[in-house]
Amino acid sequence: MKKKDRMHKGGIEKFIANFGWPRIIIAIFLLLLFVIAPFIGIDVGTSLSDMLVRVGMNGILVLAMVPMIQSGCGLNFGLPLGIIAGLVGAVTSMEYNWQGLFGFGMAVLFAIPLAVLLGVMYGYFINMAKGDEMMIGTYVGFSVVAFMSMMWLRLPYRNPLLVWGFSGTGLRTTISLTGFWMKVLDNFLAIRIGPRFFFPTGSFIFFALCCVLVWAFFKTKTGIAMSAVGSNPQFARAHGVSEDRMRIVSVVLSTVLGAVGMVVYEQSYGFIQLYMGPLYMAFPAVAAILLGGATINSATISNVVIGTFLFQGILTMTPSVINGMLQTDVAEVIRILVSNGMILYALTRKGKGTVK
Amino acid sequence: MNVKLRRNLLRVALCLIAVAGGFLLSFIGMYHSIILDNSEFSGAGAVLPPLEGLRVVSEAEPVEMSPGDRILVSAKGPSTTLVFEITSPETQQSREISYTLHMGFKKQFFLSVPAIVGGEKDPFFVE
Amino acid sequence: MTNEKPLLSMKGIQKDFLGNRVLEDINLDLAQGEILGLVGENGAGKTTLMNILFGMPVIQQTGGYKGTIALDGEEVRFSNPNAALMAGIGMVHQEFFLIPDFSATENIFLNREVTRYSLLVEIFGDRLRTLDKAAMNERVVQVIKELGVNINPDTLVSEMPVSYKQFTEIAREIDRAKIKILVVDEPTAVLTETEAEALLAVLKRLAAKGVGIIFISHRLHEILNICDRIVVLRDGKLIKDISSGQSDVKSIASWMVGHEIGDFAFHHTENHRKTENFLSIDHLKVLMPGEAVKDLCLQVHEGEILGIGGLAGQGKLGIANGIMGLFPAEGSVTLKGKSLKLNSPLDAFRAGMAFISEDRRGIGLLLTQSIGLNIAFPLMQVKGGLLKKIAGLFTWEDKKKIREITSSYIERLDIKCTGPDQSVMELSGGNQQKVCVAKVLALSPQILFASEPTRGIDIGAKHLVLSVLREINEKEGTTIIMTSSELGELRSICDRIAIVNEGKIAGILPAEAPVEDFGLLMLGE
Amino acid sequence: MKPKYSLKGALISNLVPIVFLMFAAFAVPMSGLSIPYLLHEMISRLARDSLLVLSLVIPVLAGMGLNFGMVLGAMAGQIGMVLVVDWGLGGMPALLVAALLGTPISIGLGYFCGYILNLAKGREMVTSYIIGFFMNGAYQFLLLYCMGSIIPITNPELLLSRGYGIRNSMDLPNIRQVLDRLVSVEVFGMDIPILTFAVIAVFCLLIVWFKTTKIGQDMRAVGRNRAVANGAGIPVEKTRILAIIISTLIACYGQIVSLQNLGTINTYNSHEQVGIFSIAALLVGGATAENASIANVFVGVFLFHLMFVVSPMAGKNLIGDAQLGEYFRVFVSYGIIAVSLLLHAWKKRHEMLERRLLENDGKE
Repeated sequence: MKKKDRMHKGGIEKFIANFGWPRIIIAIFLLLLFVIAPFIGIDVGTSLSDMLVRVGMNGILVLAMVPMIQSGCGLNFGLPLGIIAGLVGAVTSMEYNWQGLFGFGMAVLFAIPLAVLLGVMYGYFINMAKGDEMMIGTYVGFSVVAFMSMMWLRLPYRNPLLVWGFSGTGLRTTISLTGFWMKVLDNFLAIRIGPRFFFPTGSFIFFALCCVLVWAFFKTKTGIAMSAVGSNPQFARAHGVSEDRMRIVSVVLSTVLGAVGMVVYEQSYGFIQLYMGPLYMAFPAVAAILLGGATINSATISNVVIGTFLFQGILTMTPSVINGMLQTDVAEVIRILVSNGMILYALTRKGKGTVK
Repeated sequence: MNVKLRRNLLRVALCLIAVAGGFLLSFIGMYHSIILDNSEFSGAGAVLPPLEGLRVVSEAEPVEMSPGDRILVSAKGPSTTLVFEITSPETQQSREISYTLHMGFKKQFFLSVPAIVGGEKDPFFVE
Repeated sequence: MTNEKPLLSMKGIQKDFLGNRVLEDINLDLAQGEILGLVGENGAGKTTLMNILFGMPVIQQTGGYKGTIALDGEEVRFSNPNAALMAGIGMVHQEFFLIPDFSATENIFLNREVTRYSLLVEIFGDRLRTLDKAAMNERVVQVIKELGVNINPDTLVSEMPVSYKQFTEIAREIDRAKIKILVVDEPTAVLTETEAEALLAVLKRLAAKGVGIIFISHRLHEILNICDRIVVLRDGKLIKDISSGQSDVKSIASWMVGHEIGDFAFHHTENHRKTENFLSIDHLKVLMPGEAVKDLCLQVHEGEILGIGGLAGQGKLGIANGIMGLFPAEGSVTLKGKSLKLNSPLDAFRAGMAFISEDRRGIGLLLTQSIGLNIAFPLMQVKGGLLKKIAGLFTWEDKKKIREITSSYIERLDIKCTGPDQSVMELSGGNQQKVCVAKVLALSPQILFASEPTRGIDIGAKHLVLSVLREINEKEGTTIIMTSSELGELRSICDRIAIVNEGKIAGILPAEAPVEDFGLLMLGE
Repeated sequence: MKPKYSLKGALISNLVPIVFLMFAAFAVPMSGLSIPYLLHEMISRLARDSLLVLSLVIPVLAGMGLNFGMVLGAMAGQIGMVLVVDWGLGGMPALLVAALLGTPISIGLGYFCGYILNLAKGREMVTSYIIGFFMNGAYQFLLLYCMGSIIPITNPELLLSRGYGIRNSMDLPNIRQVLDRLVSVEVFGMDIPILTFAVIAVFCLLIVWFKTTKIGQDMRAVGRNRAVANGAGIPVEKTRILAIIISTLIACYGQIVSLQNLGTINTYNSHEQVGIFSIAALLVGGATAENASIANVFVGVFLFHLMFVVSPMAGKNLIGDAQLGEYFRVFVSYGIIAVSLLLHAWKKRHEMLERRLLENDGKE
C-alpha cells in the first residue's frame, strides 16, 4: 500500500515535471474561467464554440513551428514568409472567382509552390546564421512583409472585388471572403447543438490530417534524420546526414505548413488582411506551442494541440470573463502579456535535452 | 567616518537633493490657469459692478475685457503679477492696479477682476 | 638542494573521483628557487594534483580531497582559485587564458588595473575609478624587462606569436605582488625550438629570484635540462622522486609507461588474411583542434587489429576522425586500391567503414532518444535498412524490426536497461558505450575505427567491449583500428601498435615489444 | 602576418554606410527636395534621435548585442512625460522633472531586463526584443487601466472619455522644443539647437570617459570573453546588468529629448518604433552587434533619416506612388537589420572556423 502510494506520488511529480508548471497553472486558470463564466452571465456554449473555431483556425499555424524546432532552428519567427505564400495563394484563387472547397483547394495549391520557394531562400539564410536564427527569422519575416506590401500595390490583380475601386490597381487592405470560400472548412460537416454551440468539424479534420502527416513525416528516414540534426547535429553529421540540407528541408516544411495554415485561417476568419497585417502573426503561434510545453529545441504534436487549445482558450475566455466582471476591455493587454510572457519563459529556460 | 558610511550618506543626500530639486522645479515650472471674470461680484457685504475699459496685462499677450467677459490666462511659476489698466470711459483717465497672485501647486484659479480692483481681500469665486 | 623549510609541501594527498582513486598518497615538496619537473602519462593525475593545489571548484564538487598542503610551513586549503592566487600561487595555462582583442597590458592587469580616484566614485562606487594607463604600461615594461623579452605593451594578444602569449601569461603571474610558486603546464608544446629556449631561460631566471616552479612537460630533454628534481606520476601514484642528475630519458620513459601488462590478455591468433595495402593512408593531414594530424602515412593489413597509441594532443584521435569525415582532412586514403572520398562521412560509411567515437555523449549517441533508434539510426541512414514502404510511397521506420534487432543486441552485449525504448540518457556510461558498439555492429563494417572504446567505463563493460571487438575480428574478419591512451589495453588486444607523435607515426611495433620502446616512441625520443 | 590596414578591408567593414550613401546620392536628386530643406531636416532629426541611438552603444560594448530592450527606457521617459503634463509643468523644469521621474523607473526596468538577459545568455537580442513586447503589455496596462483609476490623473483632457486611461495622443504645448529653442543659433536661415547638441555631446563624452573607467574596462572584458573575465574575478552578471541599466537610462533621456522636439506624444506608439528605428540607424551607421562606436551613431542617424525623408518623395517621382515609397522605407529599415544581422552572424561563424584552423596551424 505504502509503496503504491509512493509510486502514485512519484507519478504526479513526474507528470508535473513533464507538463511544466506554467501549463498547469494556465490550464487550471482556464478551467476556472469556464466555471466562473455562467455566474457572470457569459454563455459557455458560445465561448466554447468561439474557442473551438479559433483552435481550428490557428492550429496549423502552430503546427508550422514543429519542423523547425525539431531540426534545431529554434522558434519560427519567420512564419510571415509562409503566411505571405498563403495570402498570395488565396488572392490568386480569388482573382479567378473560384468558389467553395474548390477555391480553397486552389488557394492551397497556389500557395504551396511559393512557400517552397520562399522556404528554400529562408533556409539558406537560416543556415548562414546558425545560432541567431530567431532574430534573423523575425527580421527576414518583417522585410518580406514590407516587400510584399509594395508588391500588393503593383501585382497585376484585376478582379474588382479585390482591388481598390477608384484606381483599379493595388489590392485592398482588407478583402472579404464572402461569396468565395468563407468558412468552407468550418461549415463542412459542422455540428450545431442548440442556437449557440457550433463545432467546426471540417477545420478539425483538416487540422488532424496535417498533424498526422507531420507525425508520420517524423517517422520516415528523412524525418528521423531531421530530429537527429536537431537534438545532436554532430551525431547526425558523423552518420552522414547533411545538417544544412535537413535544416533547409525543415524550413521549407514549416513554411509550407504556414502557408496552408494561413489559407485555413483566412477561410475561418472570413477576411484577408494584406499589407502590414501579417507582421506580428508569428508571435501568437510561437506562444501557443510554448504554452503547449514545447521548448526551443523540442516540440511534439501534443504540444501543438494542447498549446493551441490552452492559448486560444485563454484568449477567448479571459477577455469576456474579465469584461463581465470589471467592465473593462483588457483583451489586448492580456494577449500581449500571456503570449510574450510565454516566449520569455521559454527563452530563459535552460534548454532541456541539449548536449553541450 | 569610514568610506562606506560617507558614501552612503552622500548618496542619500543626493537622492534627497534630487527629490527636493524635483519639487522645486515643479514649483517653478508649473503652469496655472487663471480665469478672470469681469462681471458683478458680490462679496462680503459689498456688490461690485463689472468694470469698463479694462485691459489685462499678464504673462501672455495683453487682452481687453468688456463687462461680462471671462478670459483664461495662463501663468508659470510660483507667483504671477497681473496688471489691470482701467480707463474710465467718461474721464479717459486711466489707472493701473497690479495684483500678485501666489499660486503654489494649485492649478486653477477663478478671480473676479472687480473684486481685485475693489480691494476685496478674497477676490476668488467659486464656479 | 637546500635544507631549509620547503616552500610547498603536499602530504598524503588522496583523491577519489566517482569511486575511482585518481590520486593515492602523494607526497611532494618544493623548495624556494627550485624547478620541479612533473611528468606522467595523460591521466596519471598531474592535472588533478594541480587542481587540488589551486582549489578548483571541480575538486569540491566531487567530494574534496584527503591530505594536507602547507605553504611556507603553514597549512592551507584553498576554496577557490582566487584564494590560491592571493596566496601567491600562479598558473600559466596550457590554453591561453587571455582576451585576444586586449593588449598585453590590459591582459596582464585584467581585473587588477591600476586606477585613480575620480569624484564619481563617491556616488557610484569604486568601479568608477579611472584607469591609469601610464602607470600600468610602466609596470608592464618593467616586468617584461625582468623576463628578458621584448613585447610592446600595446600589442594586441591576437597579433602576438604564440610564445609571446605565453610570456604575457607569465608576466601576468609574476606581476602579482608576491608570487611564490608558478605552475607551468606544458608551456613548450606550442612553441618553436628557439621560442622554447627563450621561455626556459625566463623560467630559470625566475627560479634564480627564488620562485618555486612546477614544470609540467612531455619533452623530457627540456625537463632534464632545466629541472632540479623530477617527479614521475603513474596511475595516481608517485613512482619516482629523483634529482635530475641521476636520471636519463630512457629511465624516465619506462617509469612513466610502467611495466604492467593490461588487465586482459587475449590470445593472439595468427590466422589473419594479412593482405598488404588493404587500407593505405598517405600524407594524411587532419585539422582537428587539439589532435591535429600532420602528414601521416600508415598501412593497415586486412583482418588485423591495429592499435594506435600516443600521448594526448599528438594526433592519434585525429586519424579516425579525419578518415571518417568529422574534421577537415587532406591527403589520400585508399581502400583495396580504391581511393576514398575524404570529408564525407557518408562515403566513408558506404566504403564499409564504421566508427566508435571517443566523444560518446557528444558524437556517438542521441542521448534523448531510445536505445532502439540509436542502434537503428546508422543502418537506416547509411544503408537504408530497417525501413518499410507504405503504399509504395512513403518509407517509414520499421518499428518491429528495430525492436527485434535492438533486443538481440541488448542480449548479446548484456546492455542493462528496461527495454529497447528506454532513452540512452538514463543508461550508465558502460551501457551507453555498449549501445555505441551495437550501433556499429549493426552495420557489419569491413573496417572499424574504435577510438578510446573503453574510456570511462567500468571493468565489466570494458572486458565485454574488448572481447566483442576481438570476436568480430576473428569471426567476421573485420579489420579494427583501435585508438587508446592505455598502452596496456592496446598490447592486450592488438597485433601491431603504431605510436603517433606530433601528428606523425613515430613507429610501429609488434604488441610484444618491450614497454620502454613504446615509451620512447611516445615521447618522440 | 597580414597587413593591418587595407583599402579593401576598410571598404568591406564600412559596406553598409557606403551602400546607403550611394543610395542617397541617387535618391536625393530623384526626390526633388532642396538641399537646404534636407539639411534642416537632418539637423533637426540628429538632435531628435542621436541620444536614443547612443543608448545602444554600451550594451554592445558589454557583448550583449543590440539592446532591443531600450524601448523600456523609452517607456520610462514617456511615463515621466505623461505625469509631467498632467501636473501642468512646462518649460525646462518640465523636462528635468520628467527625467527625474524617468530615472528610477528606468533603473528598475533596466535591472529587470538585465536580470532576464542573464538567464538567456547567448540569446540576448531575441530575448531583449521579446522583453520589449512583454513590457509593452505592462505599459499599456499601466496607462490604459491604471492611470486615472489607481494613479490619479487630474487633467481630464488627458483621459479617455470613459474616465480612465490616457488618450492616444497628447500635445505638449508648453514643452514643445523648449530644449531646442533655449539656446539656438541661426545659420543660413536654419535654427541649430545648440543646447540639445550640447546635451548629446555631454552624453558622448560620458560614454568616452566611461570606457576609461574600471567598470568600462570590465565591460569590455566581459564583452570580449565572458569565461576569461569570470576567471579573472570580474562579476560578469552584475556588469551585464549595469550595462543594460545605463542603456535604459540613456534611452529614457533620449526619448524625453525626442518628445520635446516632436511636441506630441503618441501614447501607445511612440516607443514601439523607437527600438526598430534606432537599431536600424545604428546598423546603417556601420555598427555591428559586436562593435559600435559613437561615429556609427551619428553617421547612422544621418543616413537613415536621409533615406527616411527622401524615399517617399523619390518613390513618388519615380513611380508616381508615394505609398510605395512609404512601404519601401519600412522594407529598408527591416531589411537593413535583417541583412546586417545575417552578415554579422555569418562573419562570426567564419571567424570562429578560421580561428579553429589557425589554432591548428599554430601547433605545427
